[in-house]
Amino acid sequence: MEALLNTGSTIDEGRLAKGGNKYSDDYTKECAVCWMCAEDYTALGCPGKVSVTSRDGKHTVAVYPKVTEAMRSGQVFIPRSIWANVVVEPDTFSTGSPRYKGSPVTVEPTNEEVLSAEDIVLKLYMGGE
Amino acid sequence: MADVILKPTGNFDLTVEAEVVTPDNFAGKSADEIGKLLVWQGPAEYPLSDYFSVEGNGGSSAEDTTIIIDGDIPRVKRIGQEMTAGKILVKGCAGMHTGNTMSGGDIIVEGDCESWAGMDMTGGSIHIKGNAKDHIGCAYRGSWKGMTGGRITVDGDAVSQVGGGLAGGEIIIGGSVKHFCGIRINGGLIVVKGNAFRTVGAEMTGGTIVVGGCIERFTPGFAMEGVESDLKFNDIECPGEYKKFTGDYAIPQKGKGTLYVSCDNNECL
Amino acid sequence: MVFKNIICPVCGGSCDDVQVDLDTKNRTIDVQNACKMGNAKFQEVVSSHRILKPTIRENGKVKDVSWEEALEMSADILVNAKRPMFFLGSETSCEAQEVGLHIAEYLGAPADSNATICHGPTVMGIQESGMVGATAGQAKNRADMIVYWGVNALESMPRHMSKYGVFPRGYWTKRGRFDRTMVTADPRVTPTAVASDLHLQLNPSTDYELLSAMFTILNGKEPHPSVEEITGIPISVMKQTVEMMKEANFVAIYVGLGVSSSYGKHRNIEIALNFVKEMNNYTKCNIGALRGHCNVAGFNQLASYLYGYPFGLDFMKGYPRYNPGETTCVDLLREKDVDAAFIMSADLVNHIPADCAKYLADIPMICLDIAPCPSTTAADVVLPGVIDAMECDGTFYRLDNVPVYFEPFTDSPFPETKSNEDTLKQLFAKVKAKKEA
Amino acid sequence: MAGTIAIKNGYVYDPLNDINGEMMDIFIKDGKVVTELSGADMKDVKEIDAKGKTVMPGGVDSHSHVAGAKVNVGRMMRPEDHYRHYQKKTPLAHSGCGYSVPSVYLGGYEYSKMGYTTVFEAAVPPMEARHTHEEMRSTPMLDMGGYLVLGNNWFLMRYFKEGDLDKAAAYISWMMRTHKTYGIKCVNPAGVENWGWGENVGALDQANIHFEITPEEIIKSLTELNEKLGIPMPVHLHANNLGHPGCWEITRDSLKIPKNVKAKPNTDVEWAETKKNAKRHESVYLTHCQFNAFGGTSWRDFESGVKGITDYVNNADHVVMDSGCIPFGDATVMTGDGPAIHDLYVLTGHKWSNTDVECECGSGVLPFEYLKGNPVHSVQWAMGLEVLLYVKDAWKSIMTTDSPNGGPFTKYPQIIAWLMSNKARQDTFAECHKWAQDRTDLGAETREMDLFEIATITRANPARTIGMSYRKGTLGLGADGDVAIYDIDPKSLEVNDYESIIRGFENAAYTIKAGEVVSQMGEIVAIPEKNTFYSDIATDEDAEKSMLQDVKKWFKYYTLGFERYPTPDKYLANPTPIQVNAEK
Repeated sequence: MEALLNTGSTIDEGRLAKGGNKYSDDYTKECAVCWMCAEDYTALGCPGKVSVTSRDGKHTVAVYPKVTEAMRSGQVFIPRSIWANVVVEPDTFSTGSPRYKGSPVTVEPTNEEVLSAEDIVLKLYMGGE
Repeated sequence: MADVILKPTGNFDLTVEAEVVTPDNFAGKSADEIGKLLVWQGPAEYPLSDYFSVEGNGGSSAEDTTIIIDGDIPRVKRIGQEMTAGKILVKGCAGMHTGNTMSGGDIIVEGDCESWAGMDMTGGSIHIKGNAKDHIGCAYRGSWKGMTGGRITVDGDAVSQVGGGLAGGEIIIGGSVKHFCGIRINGGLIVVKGNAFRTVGAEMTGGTIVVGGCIERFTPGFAMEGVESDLKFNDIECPGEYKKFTGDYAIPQKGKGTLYVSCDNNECL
Repeated sequence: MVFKNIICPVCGGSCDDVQVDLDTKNRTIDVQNACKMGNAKFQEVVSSHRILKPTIRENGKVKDVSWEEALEMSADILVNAKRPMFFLGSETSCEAQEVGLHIAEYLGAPADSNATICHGPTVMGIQESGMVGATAGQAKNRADMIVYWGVNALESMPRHMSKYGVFPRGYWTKRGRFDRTMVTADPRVTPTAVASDLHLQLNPSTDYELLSAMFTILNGKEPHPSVEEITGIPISVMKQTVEMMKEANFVAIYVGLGVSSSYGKHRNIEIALNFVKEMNNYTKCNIGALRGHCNVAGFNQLASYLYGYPFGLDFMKGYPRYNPGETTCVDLLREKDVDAAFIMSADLVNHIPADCAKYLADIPMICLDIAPCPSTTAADVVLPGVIDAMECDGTFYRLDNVPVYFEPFTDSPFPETKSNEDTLKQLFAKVKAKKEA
Repeated sequence: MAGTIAIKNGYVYDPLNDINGEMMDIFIKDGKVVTELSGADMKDVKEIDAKGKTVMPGGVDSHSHVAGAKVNVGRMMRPEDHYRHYQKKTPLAHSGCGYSVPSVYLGGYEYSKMGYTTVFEAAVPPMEARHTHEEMRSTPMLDMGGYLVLGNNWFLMRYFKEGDLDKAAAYISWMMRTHKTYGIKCVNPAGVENWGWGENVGALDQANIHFEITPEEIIKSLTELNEKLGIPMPVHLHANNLGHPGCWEITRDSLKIPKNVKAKPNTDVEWAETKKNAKRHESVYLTHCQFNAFGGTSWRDFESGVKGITDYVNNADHVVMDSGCIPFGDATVMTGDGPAIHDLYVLTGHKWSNTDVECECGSGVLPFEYLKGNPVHSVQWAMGLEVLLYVKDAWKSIMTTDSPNGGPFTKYPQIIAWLMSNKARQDTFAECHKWAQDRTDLGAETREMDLFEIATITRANPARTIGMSYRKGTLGLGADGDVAIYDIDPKSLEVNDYESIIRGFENAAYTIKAGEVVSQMGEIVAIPEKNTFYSDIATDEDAEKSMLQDVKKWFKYYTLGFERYPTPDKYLANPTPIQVNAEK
């Protein structure tokens, strides 16, 4: 499924990040989550986990889906966090600011493990160090 | 006519700023002297010869000097900045700020070109045969008046902010553009032969924009005036039928610009 | 012991009414008046995960080192790099950021801060339009219409609505919420949108078109009908919104990252600012940005008065230059145009796209922070941070650019340093000594 | 020896000591002017040969906008002002950029290069005082201070309305101490509060919304309280209706309001020796007269209204004013007068920033370019010079550009050239729109100021006006060892060659601060210590106590807590309180 990715704060994302708990399970549960509407979720086959992939196919991240009325079809939301930023487009259109709102992504069901924030750094960014 | 041939040989792991590479600076210098001119990489200056082999001497004047860059230099910035005459031929891709504030002479880039080519330029020409990125022929940050003369031609696509604040001269894009093409222009001409994504002519107070392809999202503050066909702006011809709009009425400034969009490709407008 | 009027160092709201009861014996802290985020941050003073020792990474292994060793290695990284990048984060004081800017200037390096990945485009919009704004109290005392555009205030700045925006009882708004109309523009049905009188649920990344159409209406013209399909908002609703604004006595508009971070970026802000300027011909109308990071406004102020530009500075040629997209951290990392990095009080690895984060992890990186996070994990040197507004004094700039002087209620846990400013001064001395040796 | 220096054989201009170009030596020891140096001192003293050069006290700017929130708004919103105008770092000096709104380091260096050593920031919004002080602290080379904006302050308006002047006095002195400021600034009295609702006031007797107080009442009360408190400087008044054709009348009428207020500055300081009375006798200091002196009734019949004001000032003893000259070119207008800048936005459609400050004041900022070909601008250029040339007694006027409103302070040398050389003026007339000739009388004015008068309007009088002549603006015994030495030989000076005047004043041969050479021919050679002056007014404890009760009660209308309101000492570079004695 192709979608536009929106990212932003949620109060618990803020609470956990500001409290220095980015490596806690709570943080993963709050942020490694892709919000979508019921219609889109059903179309995906109601998966237990989804992979979100940048449109160029370069980066992908596994997260838990969350069904909510806050979203419209074709739009997904991941709380501002490392999971979201794995797939945010790095081009800034010469503004310095990447596309935190409206990055084109592909969402698919997945069996991949949802990584913790620490594992994303270690496995995706530091080459498994 | 004297040709100076620069062949990239150096380490471009960090970008290099080479505003010194202009016919004006090369004129009257031997290949050796040219090699000793300084360019920036990080906070230090190094001789040009650390990055390029130099072949051939400069001409007696800028006008008589042609610089040929034999290779891709996407990480070399400011080639041709402030040049007044002569010619630069890049036989590959060029970096940011190519031909920035130039007032005369010609630059040809055979490959792609990074952002900000022709910023604030007042004369001369830049011809990019590949694609270009953002801010082509645009005003510097915060300024409402950018390019005032000369011509920029891009055979391929350009991305965003083409010709921002254009006050004179022409920009011709052979391919397509994305956002804010002709933002706040107050003079001059922009022709886009391909498509535009959105916000064409936003905040314009003068000048002319022609879009030959389809505009996906039309700028709201424009009003239809009629249909004209086979447009001609001196040597620039735009055949076919065009819907003529004026705007941007979204802003209170009195002046309004003219936006032509192809009838064939924009039936719904 | 109880301390009053403590400043909260979490978001740009800079709440100055926090009450703290610190029990140093049992290492507990009780916090009154702060929001969920603020409360969590105050717990850091006594938390078990606090970074208390400097570490370095050697052959892939992380080990504890002395402050002296950590500072030495940091200085080595900075001096040996050809083009180190400074990211002077917003979760610390202007005083610390100032020293960071001085080091960057000294080394001819680029220096950036959170604005670049936050309200940088807002500042760029101001550079195109100017901004008609006010300190927060103007809206509190006068505003009868509040617009949250592209911002979920309830979750990003939880006390904004109660302290500054919607609920406070001001001089001419004695009944608080009842004296105000509240409008939200957001593609998502956020809690803020739910709390509003009117929700403009526009399509994502169509802020420019919607504002431009409303501006056209304000100027007495009919917007092009295609704008309804583009934005998903009927022209009649746009007209109604413009009318509501004109009829209000005092309109306060708050913009968030929904405007500055979506497609269009600074141009979205630019049209919003222009709209507000013109709205002042009809009624009083102000606009302001909800600045999420603690002292992100402070870096903009500081860098502007010291060096002329609000963020994304590059001292490469010995004087400040500024060009977002070229001198800003995301672009420098994406283009691999730096070869080392100093990250202070900001979890940059967490906040930037993968390509940039990956490169940042590749190059030598120094990270000054208080708690483990992706940036400290990827760092080669970790310097423990002192918590501003709790353990040392200094200055933050609030969301409305009012400077606030904060004082500590306890001391730095480190005998080696009093504050991040102090740490940076020590580092600068080492850098100078090495460079001039 | 630091701070000890001998300046030999220069032509000295020290107006407060009636020294008019006499060739003499100036000695400075430990940072202060002395009559002579002992033989021991002379052994390792730095000696400067000033033969054939002009020697003046260090320049004093009593009205400039160089630090604070609105200046920084100007910097932040104008990258286009900066990118071509920059200075590289040196082993000693920081880098910087900005033409009309330079960054603080650059601003300090540029002032110093022109021979200035003291600059006062003319508008400090109380709630933003910490910011202003931060910037002043970072501004090198200059001793500084700031004027507190009080003309639309809620607390004062309420006290004035209630007629409680004692509490008002207590409030002012508390505020000066709380925010470490020096004097009172009054901007568009009663009008800026109305701007909180998008309105203004248009007449001296027009009461504003809600507070129901008139500009006249505010001017009267503030000027009276200023003297009651013994504040070193007169109230710095930015009159109503600024920038509107015909505003000269309301300006003149505003000046009449405090005509019977007797100046009573009362400070505990040691005064440098001067022949002239170095104390002020004025009760009002009109700021940027040019912008307040517009004639005509519309832009169509716009003309100079300067004569109307200078005629009044020439016959009054209680007024001193600064000019607000227009040197043409790029400027950034910035003022506490929010509605005035809104009017400029309506006129120009340009970038416009506004910041209203809760319960206190406001400000507006807008980029501006003065063009010789523009009829109104050309008249304004002539008006700024009229202000200085029509006031007969140079002790009533001060040269400013209201930097950066009329143009940046770096254009001062150009203004001096116009004042000293009729040819310079005539040559500019030839390039100007004809309105400059037709709508002003400057063309017929033949007065050419001499170096003594220039020294008066650029150091002696600004220092005297603001009560700083006890140590600044003079080379009398005991004064600060601040000296500017210009490469101008008064004996061979030919004013028709006005370019030489510009060159001479642009880069002082030497700028000496507290006896140390700090810049030399445009080079910064030392970064001296600096002082920040503020008025520490002794007040009645009881009055202060009951006033503070009110203030705390009303403080709920702020968004900042009372405890967090003050400006601590740490924001000041060498905080230097001046003990001020209020009338008991």
